[in-house]
Amino acid sequence: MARITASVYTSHVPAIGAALDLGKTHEPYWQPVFKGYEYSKQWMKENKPDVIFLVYNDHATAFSLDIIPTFAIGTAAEYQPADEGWGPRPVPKVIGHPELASHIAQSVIQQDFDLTIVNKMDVDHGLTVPLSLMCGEQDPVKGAWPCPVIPFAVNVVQYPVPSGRRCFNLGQAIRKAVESYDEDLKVHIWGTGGMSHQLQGPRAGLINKDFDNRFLDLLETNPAAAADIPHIDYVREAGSEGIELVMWLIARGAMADVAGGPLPKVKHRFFHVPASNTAVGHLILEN
Amino acid sequence: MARITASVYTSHVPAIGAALDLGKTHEPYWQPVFKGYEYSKQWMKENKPDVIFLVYNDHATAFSLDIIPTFAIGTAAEYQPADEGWGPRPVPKVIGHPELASHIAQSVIQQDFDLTIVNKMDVDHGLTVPLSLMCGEQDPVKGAWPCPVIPFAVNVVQYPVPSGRRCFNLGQAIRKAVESYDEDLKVHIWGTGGMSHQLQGPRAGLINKDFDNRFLDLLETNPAAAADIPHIDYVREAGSEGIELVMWLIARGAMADVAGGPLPKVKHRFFHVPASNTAVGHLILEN
Amino acid sequence: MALDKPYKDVPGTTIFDADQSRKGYWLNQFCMSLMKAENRERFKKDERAYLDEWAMSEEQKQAVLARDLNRCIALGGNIYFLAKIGATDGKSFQQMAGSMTGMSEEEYRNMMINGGRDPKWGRS
Amino acid sequence: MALDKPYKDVPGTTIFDADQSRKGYWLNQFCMSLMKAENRERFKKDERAYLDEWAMSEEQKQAVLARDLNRCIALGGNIYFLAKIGATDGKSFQQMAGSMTGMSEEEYRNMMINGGRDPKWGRS
Ligand SMILES: [Fe+3]
Ligand SMILES: [Fe+3]
Repeated sequence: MARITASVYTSHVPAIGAALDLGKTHEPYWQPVFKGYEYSKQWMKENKPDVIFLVYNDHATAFSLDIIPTFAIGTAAEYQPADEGWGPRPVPKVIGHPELASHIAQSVIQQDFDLTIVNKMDVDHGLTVPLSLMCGEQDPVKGAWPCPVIPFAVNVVQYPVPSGRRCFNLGQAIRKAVESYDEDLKVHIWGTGGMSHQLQGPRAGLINKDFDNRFLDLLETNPAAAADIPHIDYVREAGSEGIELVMWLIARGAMADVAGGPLPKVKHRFFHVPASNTAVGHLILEN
Repeated sequence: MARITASVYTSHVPAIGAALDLGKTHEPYWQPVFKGYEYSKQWMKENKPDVIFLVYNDHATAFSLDIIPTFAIGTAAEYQPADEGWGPRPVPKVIGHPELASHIAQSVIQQDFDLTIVNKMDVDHGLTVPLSLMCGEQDPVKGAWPCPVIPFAVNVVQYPVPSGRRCFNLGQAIRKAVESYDEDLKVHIWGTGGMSHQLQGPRAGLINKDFDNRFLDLLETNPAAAADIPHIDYVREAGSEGIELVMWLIARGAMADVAGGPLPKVKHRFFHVPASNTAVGHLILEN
Repeated sequence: MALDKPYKDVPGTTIFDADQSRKGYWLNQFCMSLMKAENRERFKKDERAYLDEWAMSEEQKQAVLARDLNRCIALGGNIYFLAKIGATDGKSFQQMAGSMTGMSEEEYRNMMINGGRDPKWGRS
Repeated sequence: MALDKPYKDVPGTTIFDADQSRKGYWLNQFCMSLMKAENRERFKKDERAYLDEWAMSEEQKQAVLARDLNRCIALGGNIYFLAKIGATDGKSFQQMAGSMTGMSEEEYRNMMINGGRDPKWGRS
């Protein structure tokens, strides 16, 4: 049977993608950010998954105001990096896993999560920046990501976004779905976005290290408490775009301890301010 | 405050639309069908709602395989009748109610239903045939439907469709949402599709009067029992397309008795076989 | 264990699930294209040439050319998508549904007028 | 009672909810169009003419021409949509965000390097 072996949490700041793509990784501004992912790249090589279930949000890229799914799961064979206005990132296309994705969709819908199934979409920095951070730079044509990826997009753009509790429960449903898949697959689940940041208005640039580090603490040992944080607290404490952190709760809800198993092992934790407008947080948990 | 004053249930057979549009309503084949809606048209005039919340399914019209929302709510200002391959039906465009629709979306998402919000879509026979049946024929240009309509599309095309229980619970969430809207509005909720029919394979043409009439009985007095019918029973007993009946449970779940009020008044009930491939069922319940 | 799929054993019936959807993706997307009048015209003018614009299997193309809806469904087609072919041909939903039953158009129509197919059909 | 909207009282912050989304529909859809290289070219060539192709209010068009992002947001714009204008101008997200704060680009950048804006900012 398939099983979730680890979860990864990371910010997906677009400027990190730009720094990678424009060869700025050795600038003093960016060095501490990429240093925080040195361990992670090694860990990825030593713990190569068969599939990554990658929770992210679309930033008005694949989904305009014409259609806004709360939860969208990609069941396509492949996805192209999107042109977000600066031209597409020079990274490999993303290969999907239609069979496992469809299986998860079917199982999770039958567990009363009202997913939207998507077979055609481009993927933006929300999905590709975490892949670059964790897998290192790849040639867009000759290179490839290490394994298939199932994109799972969460609406955090137009309010109301799903609650942290809903996301945490969804993670549990995803774990059940993965474990009911016959093939023997090691699956990673990644939660991306955050940490504290605000991109709009006179309050832009807000950072809250205390909130972020408390959130990381809770994620390690008491995710149910993190799931209880109401939307308004993210806005007030972590900035209007800090709400992206609810996506981390989907990944966290899929870990074994939530279903009565032992606490996950903390393999890596990293926090740095700033990358562009954002506090970068990163955590690797193993079942 | 807004409130749900009545619910309407009706099949939405495309051939009924064609019969109306091609002036066949007085043919002996069609007369009994339209006779069953004589009362309803009068009732609509005497009980004109301010808004109709119209639950239907898209039949591979607005939604291709590119994107399949389980539940999609229309928050647009208007919707055009779709060209389903025969040319668009000659009926008026559908005027939306963006304010109430957005309010319901916001409330229902916060009650843990993972809606997809849609601002651009054409509406097919699933939505326009019930309007024609209940409101009578309207000139496509000079005519108009009697009030704004909120389209609510349910995936019943690609399995898994939402369970009857999920739909019934959703109806309850919609009732709460409507009742938290400040403006004084009389809202109808309509559930459409069904009854028994199968449009595919050697078993096409299946009709099950007993199942259908039992379903109508349950809908009147014991909707919670109807909500317990599993998907496979619809397929086996009511034909592969009979699964559309789960949409009736959304409308039924929004009635007052489900929240502890008195049973609704049965204003009208009608059943006829056939319209094209389908058993036509129709019910009007008042709170 | 894999997901339970009890709908696999219903006689004369193919449930359009994710597996079917994946198989029939391009067949169904071709059908969707027929919702535009200009595409219906182009298809009618040269069916084969129009079909060759789509990443469909040769089997799927042959099934469309033959208007063999049962075959189309076996190859991943869904009836609501396939209905766009019938609409292009000027056929009604009843003609399409009937064509899959092995009955003549009149036989099927009469069966429906007489109350439709018995729900016990095909059961043991 | 209406829905509770506690996010209305957060200083210097506009939450993009259904009301804002309705107000900003065409402004945001215009922004989406800038994801295509040929549209970015056409917009750069004659901004006013390109804007006039969209059902935006004059106020919205003026706010775009002035690159007044705060004004755009007040008129229903959302930052992820508006970012497409910045991308077309070759601006980074940091330049865009900074432009809304009344700070110079350097001041904003330094504030971020020094740990960002205090979360207690604007609170009583
Ligand atoms: Fe983001
Ligand atoms: Fe239908």
